[in-house]
Amino acid sequence: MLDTVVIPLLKIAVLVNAVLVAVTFLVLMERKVIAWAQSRLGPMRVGPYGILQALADPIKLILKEDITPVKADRYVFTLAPIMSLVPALVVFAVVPFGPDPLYYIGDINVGLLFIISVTSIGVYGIILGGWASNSKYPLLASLRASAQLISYEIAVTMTLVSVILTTGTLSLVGIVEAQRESGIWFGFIQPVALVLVFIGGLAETNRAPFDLPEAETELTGGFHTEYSGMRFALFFLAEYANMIVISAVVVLIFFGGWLRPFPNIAWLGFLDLLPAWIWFVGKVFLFLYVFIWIRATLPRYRYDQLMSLGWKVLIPVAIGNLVVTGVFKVVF
Amino acid sequence: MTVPAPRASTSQFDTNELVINMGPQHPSTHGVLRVVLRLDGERVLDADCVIGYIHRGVEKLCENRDWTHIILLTDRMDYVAAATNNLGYVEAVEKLMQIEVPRRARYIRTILAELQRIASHCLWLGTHAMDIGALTVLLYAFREREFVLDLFEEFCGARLTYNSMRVGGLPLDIPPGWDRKLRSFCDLMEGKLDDYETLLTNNRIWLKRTRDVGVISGEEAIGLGLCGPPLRGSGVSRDLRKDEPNAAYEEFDFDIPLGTRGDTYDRYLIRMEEFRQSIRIIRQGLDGLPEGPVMGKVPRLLKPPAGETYHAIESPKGELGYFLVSDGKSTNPYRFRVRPPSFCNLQGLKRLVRGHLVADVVALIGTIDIVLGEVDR
Amino acid sequence: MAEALLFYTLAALILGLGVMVVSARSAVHSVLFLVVNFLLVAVLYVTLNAEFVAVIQVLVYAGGIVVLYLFVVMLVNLKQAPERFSDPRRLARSGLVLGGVVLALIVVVVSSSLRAGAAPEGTLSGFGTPFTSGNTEQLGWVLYTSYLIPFELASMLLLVAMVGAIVLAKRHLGE
Amino acid sequence: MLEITPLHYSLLSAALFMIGVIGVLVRRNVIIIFMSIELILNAVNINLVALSDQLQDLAGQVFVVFVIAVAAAEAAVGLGIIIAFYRNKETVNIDEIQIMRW
Amino acid sequence: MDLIWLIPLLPGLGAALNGLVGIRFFSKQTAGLVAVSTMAVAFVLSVVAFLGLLGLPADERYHEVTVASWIPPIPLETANGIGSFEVPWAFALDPLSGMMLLVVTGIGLLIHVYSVGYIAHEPRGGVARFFCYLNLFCFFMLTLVLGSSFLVMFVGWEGVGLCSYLLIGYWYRKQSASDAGKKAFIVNRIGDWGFILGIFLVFFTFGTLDFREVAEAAAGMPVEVGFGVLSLICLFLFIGATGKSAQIPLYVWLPDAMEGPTPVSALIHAATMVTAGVYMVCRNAVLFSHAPMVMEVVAWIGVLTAFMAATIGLVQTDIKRVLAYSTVSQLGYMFLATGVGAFAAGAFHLMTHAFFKALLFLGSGSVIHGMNEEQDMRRMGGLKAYMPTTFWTMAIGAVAIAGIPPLAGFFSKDEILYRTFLHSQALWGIGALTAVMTAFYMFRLINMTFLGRYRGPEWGHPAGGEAHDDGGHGHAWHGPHESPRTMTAPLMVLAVGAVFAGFIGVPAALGGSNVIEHFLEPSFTAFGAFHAAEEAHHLSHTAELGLMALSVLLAAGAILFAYRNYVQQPAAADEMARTFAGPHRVLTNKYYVDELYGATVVRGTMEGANGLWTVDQRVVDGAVNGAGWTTIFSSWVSHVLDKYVVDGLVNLVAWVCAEASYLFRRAQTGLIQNYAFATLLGVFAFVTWYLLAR
Repeated sequence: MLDTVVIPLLKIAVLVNAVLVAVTFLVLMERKVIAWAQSRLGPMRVGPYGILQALADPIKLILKEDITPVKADRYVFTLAPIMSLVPALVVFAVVPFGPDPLYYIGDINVGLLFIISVTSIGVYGIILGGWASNSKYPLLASLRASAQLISYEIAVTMTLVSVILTTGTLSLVGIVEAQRESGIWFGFIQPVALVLVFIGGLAETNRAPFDLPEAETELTGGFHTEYSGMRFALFFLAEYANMIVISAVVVLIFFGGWLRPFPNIAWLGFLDLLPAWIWFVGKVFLFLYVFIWIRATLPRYRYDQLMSLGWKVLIPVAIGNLVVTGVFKVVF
Repeated sequence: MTVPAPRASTSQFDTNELVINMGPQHPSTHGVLRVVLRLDGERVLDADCVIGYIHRGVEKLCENRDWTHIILLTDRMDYVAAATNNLGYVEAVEKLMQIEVPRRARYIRTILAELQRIASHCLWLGTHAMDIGALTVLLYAFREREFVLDLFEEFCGARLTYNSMRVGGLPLDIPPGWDRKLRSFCDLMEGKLDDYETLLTNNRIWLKRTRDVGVISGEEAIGLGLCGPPLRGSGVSRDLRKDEPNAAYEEFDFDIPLGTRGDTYDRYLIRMEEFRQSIRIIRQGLDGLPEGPVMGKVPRLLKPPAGETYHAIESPKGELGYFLVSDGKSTNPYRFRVRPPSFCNLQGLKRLVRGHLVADVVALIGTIDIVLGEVDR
Repeated sequence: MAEALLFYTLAALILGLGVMVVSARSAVHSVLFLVVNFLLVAVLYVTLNAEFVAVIQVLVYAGGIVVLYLFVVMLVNLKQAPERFSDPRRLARSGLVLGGVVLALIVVVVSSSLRAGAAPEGTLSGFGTPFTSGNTEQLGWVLYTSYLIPFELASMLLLVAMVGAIVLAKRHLGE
Repeated sequence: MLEITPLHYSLLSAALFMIGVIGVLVRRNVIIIFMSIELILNAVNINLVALSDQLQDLAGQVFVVFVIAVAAAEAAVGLGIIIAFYRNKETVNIDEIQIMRW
Repeated sequence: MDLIWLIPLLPGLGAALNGLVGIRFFSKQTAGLVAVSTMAVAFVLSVVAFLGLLGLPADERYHEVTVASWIPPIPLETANGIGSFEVPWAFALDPLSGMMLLVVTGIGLLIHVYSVGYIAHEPRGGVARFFCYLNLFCFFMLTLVLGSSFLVMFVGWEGVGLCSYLLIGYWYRKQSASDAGKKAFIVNRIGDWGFILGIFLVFFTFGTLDFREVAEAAAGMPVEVGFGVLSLICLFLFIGATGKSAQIPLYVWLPDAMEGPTPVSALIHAATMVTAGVYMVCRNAVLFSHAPMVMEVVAWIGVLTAFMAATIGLVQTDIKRVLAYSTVSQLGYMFLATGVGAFAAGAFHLMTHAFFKALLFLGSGSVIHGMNEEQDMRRMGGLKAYMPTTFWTMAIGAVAIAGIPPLAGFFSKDEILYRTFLHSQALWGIGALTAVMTAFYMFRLINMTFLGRYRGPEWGHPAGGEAHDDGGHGHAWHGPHESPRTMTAPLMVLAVGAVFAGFIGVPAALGGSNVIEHFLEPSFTAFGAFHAAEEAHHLSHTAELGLMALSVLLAAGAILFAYRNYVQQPAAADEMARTFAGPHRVLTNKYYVDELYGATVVRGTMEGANGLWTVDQRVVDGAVNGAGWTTIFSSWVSHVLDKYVVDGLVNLVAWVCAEASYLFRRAQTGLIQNYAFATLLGVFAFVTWYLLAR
């Protein structure tokens, strides 16, 4: 009973809270990083260097009035943010933070597929949110978002297939272990796949330069235009949680998960003094930094350009990568 | 959301056409412009601009002020380029009254106008880039604009609405040390321009978003009455600083950049080059700044002889013209009329956006560089 | 015990959601119930040691097909459901059907339990691919060996369906 | 009762199947009818998976994969037809889709 | 010799090149070069082939080359049961065709060269067009000559007719030219009608169309005393020949054909095409010699044509028309020769005539060219001073045609007259008279043109003839002048030919061996009887010499008479014309033959057509309309029946079905759900049955 119910429940509670806290600090990090990139200071008032802004933001959002437009479909309007956030959190069930079973909730043998499939559920939140608002801009944005998510999902899945081909397993623990055994992170074996997954990840999380669904200069905020208060916060949380998920996936698959750099070089063993989960979280935040960095730098794609990039560049390249990987697999 | 535009198809089931309302509360319409878009999916079939949300009746107000008080009303039209507004007005009055302006004053006016051009273009660059999604450029550009505002503040005490010129010259000479600061700003600005260009000019996404977007030929641009960078972007060499020199422009050496394709990217490149040309003019002005008074001989009470005049200058946004009628009796203008460049350029929007996507609309509003205060007056 | 609890809970939810799908007034709500229904069916698959199928169920059904439904519903976007006027004959017919359902179920239950002892032993198909939990690899083997040709045919079917859907839904140039 | 046998799954499957059939028979919105068809297919899938587990034979799961593929194809083409039809008639009421009778 | 198929092909290629590419792209020089070079190569090949032929023994001089199978065997009914109609595309070389080959390619080559100069004033595309036609003509003519069967020959025959039409109408903007072209084409059609009937009959009679096989078969048949099938064949063929070779009654097109460019007149209407009829008759010598009755007709037609044309020629003033009538007259001579059985003499005359008539035509072309398109002899005179080469060469030609020894015409003409004398004195008389007139009008031509006083227009200003101003080129005319070298060189070559060509046929009476006759003989044999019979009444050499001397004397007298009339006392001619006003008018109007044809044939056709039209309008249409009314009425009746009786029945059946099916139709609601419901019920029923029955 303890092992099958209590411990997992505890882990889930800890993990969900950790993710949510991470998200709030991620928001702070984004504000700070972009501010620095733009030669500003960012939040400075709440706490030293604005650190407590991470708490102030959620409190503000919780306290705000939660408006439901009159013409909205109120059930769906309420459900949409939940459907957006839940898959983002569910994914963490299979994300291993370290080699030990203590560090993950479950290691299922179709872990990678699980992540792909669950994140694909997240699109409902966006579509329904846009539709339920019964407003034109959110509707346009949600149509854009769903088309974008589905398109890029294909590219990402195609790319991940070539990774699966290399490892021979769908289990995320298995993938990291495979990297330890081969002594090299897959990011160096599959650089094309790394780039593709990262670009696809940017698109799937609606991050710049693919942030069309929430392009505030075009669509005044996208699908969550009509949302406010906590329901808006849930969308917000979902987006940032998704960023963490994508970063985690990239790290697990391409950057050795919890492994230290150069796991095959013995004299670097002192790096193992840091716990595995620190390595993992550190790498994840590194990628999150890259996300933010890109947002600070690049302009935004246009919808048609985004679609043609997805369908005409990423998917063909992913297929090509898959074929090349297959050929290598067979030949060597 | 009320939609006044006629619906081409009355059926609410029609999936082909969607009418959406961009603005007046929209982050990318640069104020309170309202654009009613008829969409086919994401493609714009037609666009109608609805203006007048900040109409204050400036022209009518001016007809009830005396000639000197009008200057501070002109500040409020293109409020991001108040100095050029002043310049155009005072020169128009000087033309009407045939007042000789001291050379030093003309030099300083030129410097101020070009400085104002830098400030205005900074604002344009930042907002245009942000409309297309490049956030950082906005803050960079505003950072540099801040320097300009500081300089203006030091010169005339105001940061936005300067009221910086007078009929017959300038109210004040430049403060001591101001020219040195201006010079260092010029050096600084040149470096920052390279920064902007690094971020944008060869950026693939920027190119994709601006190349071949909103293409307009020279003939069409003339036909629509476009002026300023949108006109020059289509390869029409029309710049009043060269064509009808005012202030001290005929004594300066500068180039007029011209576009070839007439698309958004060309207009971007032109404005970037205008930054550099402005810096060049400012430097020449500082180098050759003559000594002498900054205010000419002007009567206490301005009372131009009966008559009318039209005087236009090249403001940062294009041809800014003032049409003044004096009855010769009162101390107010009988008629005060402005030809605002933003208003004329905005007429091109309908033509530019047709056939493009919604996302291009904001890019195109950005590229024609409007200020609603000037459009509505 | 736990297994039975899980099963009955899932079964109740699945059936309940199925009824909601069929009876929901708004098409969008219907789609939503359908998604949840599919997710629960996926959970059911997991209890039946079919993780791969479960994931595919989520990925393809919930993540793909139903999104398509949602798209179409939003595109068609009817303010009122078409059933705004009632049809007594239809209700009568529905009653008849429901009666038939109950009858059929009773017949099935009775006949099955009567012959429960006579259930066939061993494998039915003769392919004889026993499996353990975590059988994705085995499934792959079966799919790419015994069922290679049907698999390829399915891929062709999907291709054809894709082309057909594009042709059907594409707005023709003249319009 | 507490032991879950394939019969339970079969009953669940049959019930879901019947719900789907009722949906097909009584709803007028073509899209909901299509969704009911998906329910029917799912009912079949439940049966297949349950028996696959019971008989320790992967063929059942293989067929589920095929069913899903066919369902995807059916949804794509069917919804394409609905869209095309809706463009012409501006309705998705199945009672009005009867121009070919007699 | 196996390459003889190349000989027609080469000009064909040239024609294709000039026609398809040249009209648009070739310069004048290129077009001329293409045409001349193909002809030159063809000529060289012909010479080679001819030499090869000479190398063979006399009785083996026959070589056939099958290029391709043309018409596959088709079973057709003939007099001897079902025959196989099979025609290969085959060329045959034998002495007769060999001689013709040389004539056609040789003279053709010269005329091509001449044309380069003559046509130089035409626009660029026109030059290529001209050479295209000219080459095409050579292609068809050579096909005609070399064809080993009637059908291949017929292809050439029709082809040259087409080219003749095209070339006569070369200046198609000129009404008279295009009319003349049409006239030639239509008149030729009449002859072709005869020819093709002859071909049908040949096939029907012999079951083959190959000349050699026909000849062998005919040789096996007895000479017809009366009018049999062979006679019919020959008559038909001869009708064809009269058309092509401008004999009574179908000669009228040839004088009009002079509207074409002069080289065309020289090549087609003097040297080659018009002799095709003669050639064809010679080809079928065996057939003809088995039909003496037709031979008689041929002889008389020939001699009458010769006489009539010569008389007309006496008074013509258009230089080319004189030559045209002279040609008709000479062709009459040739037919006279064939008619009396002297095929070799006919062919010989054909050859010599080709030389001197081509020479004369080209000379006249040169004159016309020099006189700025002036054709009326009355406006010439004294041109000897301006164009000496033309004068001398033409004088040689005139002497040759007049029959003054030792020039070519003397030998061939005297051979014909001698043979005619053997056959019939009456024919001889007319023939001799014609010869005298020939000498007179030829020298009338020479005298009026070259001698005496210049009567032409002043030069230095544009001058045009009354009928041919549009032929002028608008540039200032600087007086009569000699033609360019490309034109005079062929004249000289032909003059040499006109002088010496006769020597291959010097008769035995003059110590010669009549080479040509012996050479050609194999072409006319496959027979012996006729020849032997002809040998029987052979005159002595003395008599033969006497006849020769007589004709020479008469010719010389005529020449002198002409000289007196047109050079010494120009007024004498007019006086004569006044004295014999009636005949003169008749002759000037060419015996009113054109008018006669116009009044009879043409008008008759028109009237007939009108009559037929009236009949059509009144009778046929009336009948048709009547039928129409009848139909309408009957269909109305039928309609009533159909509507109320037949349809009633059908509708009754349908109604019964519809009523009967009302019940079942209710099931076909078009509502999918109803169908699904029915399906479901069916499934239930089936499952229940299955479970219970198990």
